[in-house]
Amino acid sequence: MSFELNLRHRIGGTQITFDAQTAVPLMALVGPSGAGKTTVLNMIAGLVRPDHGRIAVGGRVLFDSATGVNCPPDARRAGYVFQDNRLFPHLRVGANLRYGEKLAPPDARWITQREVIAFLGIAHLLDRWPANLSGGEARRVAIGRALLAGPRFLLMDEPLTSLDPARAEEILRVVERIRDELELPVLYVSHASAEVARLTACILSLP
Amino acid sequence: MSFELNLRHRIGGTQITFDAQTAVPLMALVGPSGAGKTTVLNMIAGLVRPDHGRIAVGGRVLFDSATGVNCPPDARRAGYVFQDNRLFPHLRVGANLRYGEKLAPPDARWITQREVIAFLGIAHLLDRWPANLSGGEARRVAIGRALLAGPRFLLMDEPLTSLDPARAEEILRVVERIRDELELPVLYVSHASAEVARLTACILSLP
Amino acid sequence: AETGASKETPPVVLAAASLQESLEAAALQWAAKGHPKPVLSFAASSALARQVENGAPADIFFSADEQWMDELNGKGLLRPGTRATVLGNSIVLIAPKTSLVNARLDDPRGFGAALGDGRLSMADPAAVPAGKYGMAALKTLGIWPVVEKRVARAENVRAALALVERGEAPLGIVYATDAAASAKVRVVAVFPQDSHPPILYPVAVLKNATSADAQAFRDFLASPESQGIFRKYGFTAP
Amino acid sequence: MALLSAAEWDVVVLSLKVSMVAMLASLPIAYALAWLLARKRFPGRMLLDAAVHLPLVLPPVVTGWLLLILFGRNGPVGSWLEDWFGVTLMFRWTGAALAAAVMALPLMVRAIRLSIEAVDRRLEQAARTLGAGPIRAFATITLPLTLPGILAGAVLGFARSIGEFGATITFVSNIPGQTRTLPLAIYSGLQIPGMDMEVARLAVISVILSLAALMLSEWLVRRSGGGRAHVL
Amino acid sequence: MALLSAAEWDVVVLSLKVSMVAMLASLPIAYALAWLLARKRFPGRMLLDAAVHLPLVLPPVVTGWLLLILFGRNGPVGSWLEDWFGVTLMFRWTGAALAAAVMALPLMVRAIRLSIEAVDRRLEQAARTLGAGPIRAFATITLPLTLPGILAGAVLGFARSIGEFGATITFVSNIPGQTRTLPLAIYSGLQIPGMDMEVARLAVISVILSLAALMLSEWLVRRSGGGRAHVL
Ligand SMILES: Nc1ncnc2c1ncn2[C@@H]1O[C@H](COP(=O)(O)OP(=O)(O)OP(=O)(O)O)[C@@H](O)[C@H]1O
Ligand SMILES: Nc1ncnc2c1ncn2[C@@H]1O[C@H](COP(=O)(O)OP(=O)(O)OP(=O)(O)O)[C@@H](O)[C@H]1O
Ligand code: MOO
Ligand SMILES: [Mg+2]
Ligand SMILES: [Mg+2]
Repeated sequence: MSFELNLRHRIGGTQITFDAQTAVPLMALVGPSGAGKTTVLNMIAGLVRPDHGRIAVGGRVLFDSATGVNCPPDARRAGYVFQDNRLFPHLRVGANLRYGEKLAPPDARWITQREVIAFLGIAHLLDRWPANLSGGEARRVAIGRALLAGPRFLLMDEPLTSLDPARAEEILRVVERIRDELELPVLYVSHASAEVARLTACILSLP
Repeated sequence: MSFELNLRHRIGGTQITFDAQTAVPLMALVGPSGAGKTTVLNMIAGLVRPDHGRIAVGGRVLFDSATGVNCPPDARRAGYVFQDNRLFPHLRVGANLRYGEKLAPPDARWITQREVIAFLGIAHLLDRWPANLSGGEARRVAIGRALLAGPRFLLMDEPLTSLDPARAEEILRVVERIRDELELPVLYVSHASAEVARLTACILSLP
Repeated sequence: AETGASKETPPVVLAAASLQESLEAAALQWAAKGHPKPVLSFAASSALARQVENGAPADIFFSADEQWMDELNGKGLLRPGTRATVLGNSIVLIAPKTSLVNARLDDPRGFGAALGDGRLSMADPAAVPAGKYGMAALKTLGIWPVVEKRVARAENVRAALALVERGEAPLGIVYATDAAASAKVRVVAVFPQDSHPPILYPVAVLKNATSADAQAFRDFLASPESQGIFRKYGFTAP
Repeated sequence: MALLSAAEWDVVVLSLKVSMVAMLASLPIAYALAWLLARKRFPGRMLLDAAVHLPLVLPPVVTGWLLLILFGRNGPVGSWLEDWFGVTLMFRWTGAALAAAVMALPLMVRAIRLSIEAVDRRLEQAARTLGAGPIRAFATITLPLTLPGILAGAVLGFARSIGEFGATITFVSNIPGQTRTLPLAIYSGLQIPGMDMEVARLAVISVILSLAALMLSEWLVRRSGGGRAHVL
Repeated sequence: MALLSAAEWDVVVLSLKVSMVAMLASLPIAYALAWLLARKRFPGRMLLDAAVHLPLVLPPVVTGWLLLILFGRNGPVGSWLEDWFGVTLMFRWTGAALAAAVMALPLMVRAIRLSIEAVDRRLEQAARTLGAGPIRAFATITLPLTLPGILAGAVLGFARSIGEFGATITFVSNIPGQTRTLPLAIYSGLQIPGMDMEVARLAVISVILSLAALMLSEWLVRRSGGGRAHVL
C-alpha cells in the first residue's frame, strides 16, 4: 500500500471527505479549485491535523485519531512541493536547496545536488536571493529543495505551474523515474489532464 | 496598433530585448522560464523603468526614453493580473475587488461586479480574508480585481494557473469576449500552447 | 578610582548632592595627609537614606537635613555617638543678574508685585529640604499666601537656580552656597535666620561601616580644618 | 473608602491629558520620521537617525535642560512661539506634553519603522496599477499594513509619557494642576520619610492606566487582525 | 588637547561596560518574553505583558526603589544571591547593569515582538516538512527572520542603557568607578554651577557612543539585508 487515507476535516466552510487505498506508487489528486486538495496534502505532511481519520504512507502510520498517533511533520519525512513555493527568503538559492539535505540521514538521500541542479537547470541561480527569481525559477528551486531532503514520499502541489513545456517535460521524466525506479509513494496534484493521464491510471478526485 | 514595444533592459544577469508592433488586440508572450516575460509586463505597467526604448499601447505613448515621457503606473490604467496575485492582505475579498473599481472613472468601467463574481464563481468568498483562500480561489480574485478597475488594456501573467479545466474554460471565454467585443489590447503570458493557440495567432516569444 | 579591598579600604561616604564641590575639596585635603581618598557618592538625601535602609555597604552618611538622619537613627542604623551637626547654611532670594527687579521680605504685597506674572522658583517645598526651609521662611514673613499659587517647584536647588539663571523665573529661593557659586544671579535679600528652622547638615558613621578610616574621616569633617574649606563655599558654622 | 483624593484625581486627569496629547501629537511626526528613515536615502539620514535617538541616550535631565534652553521664554524657539502664536510652554501643561512627546519619540519611530520596513512593496505597486496615486496607495495600503507598528508605537509612547519625569520637572518644574503629573507626585512622595503608602497608591494608578492602554491596543490589533496573516 | 581626562575616560569605559552587559544579558530574556507574548496564549499573558511594560510606565526612581527593595542586601532576592552565589549588586557595576537592563527590557521586547509577529509561519512549516524539529526550525528560520527586530531592540536597549539615570542612582548610588556612569557624571556636573562645558562634553560623548551603536546596527542590517526582501 502506498497511501492509505481516511480523512474527515472541516476548513472554512468546506467539509473534506477523502478515502483512498492505493497500491501503485503514484496517485493523482484532482478536483475543482477550493475542493481541498492542498488541505489533504497539508494533513499528510502533518501541517493540518485532521478532525478525524487515519493516514498511512508506505505502510507507516503517520496519524490515527483512534489510537492517538500523530507523527510530527519533521519525522514524517515528506518531500512537499508547496503550491506557494515557500522558499526561505533569508537564504540564498544554494542554501535553500541544502536546507533539507543537511537534515536528512545520509543513507536516506536518493538524489544528489548535482543531479537536481542539472535537470532543473538552476546552476546559474545558486547565489541568488529568492526575491530575485522569476516565477518559474522559484518553482524549480522549490522542487529541488523537496527532493534533496531525501524524503520517503512526495507531495507535489501543481509542481509544473509557471514552467515552460521543455522544462516541464524534463521534470516529468524525473517524476516518472522516481515512480518506477525508487517506487516512492507520490501524491500529485494537477489540473492538467494530459499530464495526469501520462503519470498514472490512479486518479482520485475531490468533489 | 494595440502594442508598440521597443524595450531594452538588463535585470539580474539577463539582457532583455523585445520589439513588437501588433495590430490584433490579443498578443501572446511565450518563452522559457526566466526569459523576461514578467519583466516585460512590469515595464508596460510602469513598475520597472526600461533602460531604453518606447512603449505605446492602443496608440497612447506610455514611455519613451527619447522624449522623456514616463507615465506613472496609476495613469497607465493597466489591468495587471500578477503572476503572484498580490491580493491586499488587510482587505477582505470584496474590498480587494472594489479597490480598483472605486478608483476608475465611472465611464471607464466595462464590466460589473456582478458579472465578474458570476463567471469567476467567487460569490461565496466575498467576506473572506485573502489568507484563507485556496490557490485557485486567490487567482480568481486577482483576475476579478484587475478587470473591475476598468483598465484600457490587460496584462495577464499566466492567469489560469491553479484553475481547474472547467473554470479555466469559463475565464478563457471571457478573455475571448474582451478581445472580440471590446477589442481591448491584451498581453497574455502562458506556457500552455493549446491555450495560446486558441486565443491568438500573434505569438511572440522571448528567447 | 578603585573601591577594591586593600588593607586600607577608604570609607564610602553617601552625601547630599548640594555638598558636591565642598566635600570633594575636603576629601582631597584628607587624602593629602596620606589617607586613602574616600569614595564619595552624591545623590538626593532621600535616595541615599533609602539605600542605607536596604543594606548599602557604606560607611558615612552626610545628609542635607536632620529628617532623614532621624529616620536612620530611629531604625538603629547609625553607630551610636557618631552623629554630629557640622555645617549650617542660609537661604537667599535671588534674581537674574541683569534684571532690575527688587523685592523686600517685609512687604508681602510688594513681593507679589515684584513677581509680576512670573513665578517664584524654588525647590519643591513638599519634598526637598531647601524648599521646606523656603516655605517656612515665607510663611513666617507672611509672603506665602501671596505666592503659594505661583511657585515653580523644581526637583532640586540647582534646578531652581537654573530657572532664575535662564530668566524663566524673575525670583528664586536657593541656598546662599548656590547663589555664591553662580555668576548669573544676584542676591536680592537674605532670609533672616529666625524666619525658618536652622539649616543643618548632620553627619554620622553607619552601623555597618567596615572601613577602619570611617571614624577618623568623620572626625576630620567635624574639625576646624575642614570647616575652613566648607566656609569657602559659603557654608556657615551650625 | 474614596479611591482617590481630589488632589490625586487632579494628578491622574492631568497625567492622562498630557500623555494623550503627547502621544497623539507626536504620532504623525514619528510616522513621517520613520517613513523617511525606512524608505529614503538622503544625505544626513544618519544624522537624523541619531537626532531621533538623542532623547533616549541623554539622561532625561539633560533633555529637559536642552528644552529649557530652546523652548524657554527666552530661548530661540520659545520666544518665537510666544511672539508669533502667543503659545507659552514654560510652566504649562503644554510644556509637560512637549517634554513627554520628545522623550517618547524615539520609541515610536523605531516601532513604526520596523513595520514600514516589513511592508511588501509589491502590494503598493499593485495598488498603483489599479489606479491609486502615490498618496492614495500610501493611505490605503502602506498605512493600514503598518498598523501593528503604529499601535505598538502608540502604546510605548503613551506608557513612556505616563512615566516621564526627569525632562518634565527640569523643563517645566512641578506645578500642581499644570505640570504635576503622576511621576512628579510620586517623586515628591518619595522624598518624605514614611510616605511609602501614598507612593505605592500612585504607582499602582500609573500601572493601571497603562495596563488599560495596553489592553486597548491589543484589542485594536485583534479587531483588525483577521487580515494581517500572511498571504499570496 | 587631550580629548578626555582620566576620570572621564573611566566613566566612559564603565558606561560602555554597563550598557553592553545590560543589553547582551537582557537580549535573550527579551526574545523569550517577546516570543511568549507574540505566539502563546496562556492565562496571565496580559499580566506578563503589563509587567514587562512596568519599568517604562513607572518613574525611574520608583523602579530603582523597587530594585533596592528586592535586590538590596536585605532584600529577598539580594540576600539569596549573596548567600548562594556570593553575588552583590548594591554599589557594584553589576547592579548598575541590572538597573539598565530592567529599564531597557520593555523597549527590546516590543521591537522583537513586532518582528516575530511579522514572520510568515508558513516558512516555519516548510522547515518542519524538510526535517527540522521545532527548535531547529526556530533557530534557522524564525530567529534569522527576526533579525531586524533583534537589532532594533539591541540599539534601543543599548541607547536606553547609556542614558539610564534615575533607577541607577536610586538603586546603586553614584560611586566613582563602580556605578558612576555617564548620566550620573552628567548629573553631578549639573549640580555645580559653571560646569556647563563639562556637562556638554559628557553629553556629546554619550551621543557619539550611541551613534556608533546605531551605525553598527544599520551596517549589520544592510549586510544581512539582501535576503530580506519579500518573496514567495
Ligand atoms: N528583482 C530581480 N533582481 C534581479 N534579477 C531578477 C529580478 N527579477 C527577475 N530577475 C531575473 O530576470 C530574469 C527575467 O525574469 P522574469 O521574472 O521577467 O522572467 P519570466 O520570463 O517571467 O520567467 P517565468 O516564466 O519563470 O516567470 C530572470 O533571469 C530572473 O532571474
Ligand atoms: N486558512 C484557511 N482558513 C479557512 N479556510 C481555508 C483556509 N485555507 C483554505 N480554506 C478553504 O478550504 C477549502 C479547501 O482549500 P484548499 O486550499 O485545500 O483547496 P484546493 O483544492 O487546494 O484548491 P486550489 O486548487 O484552488 O488550490 C477552500 O474552500 C478554501 O477556501
Ligand atoms: O542636596 Mo539636597 O538633598 O537636593 O537638598
Ligand atoms: Mg491548492
Ligand atoms: Mg514570470
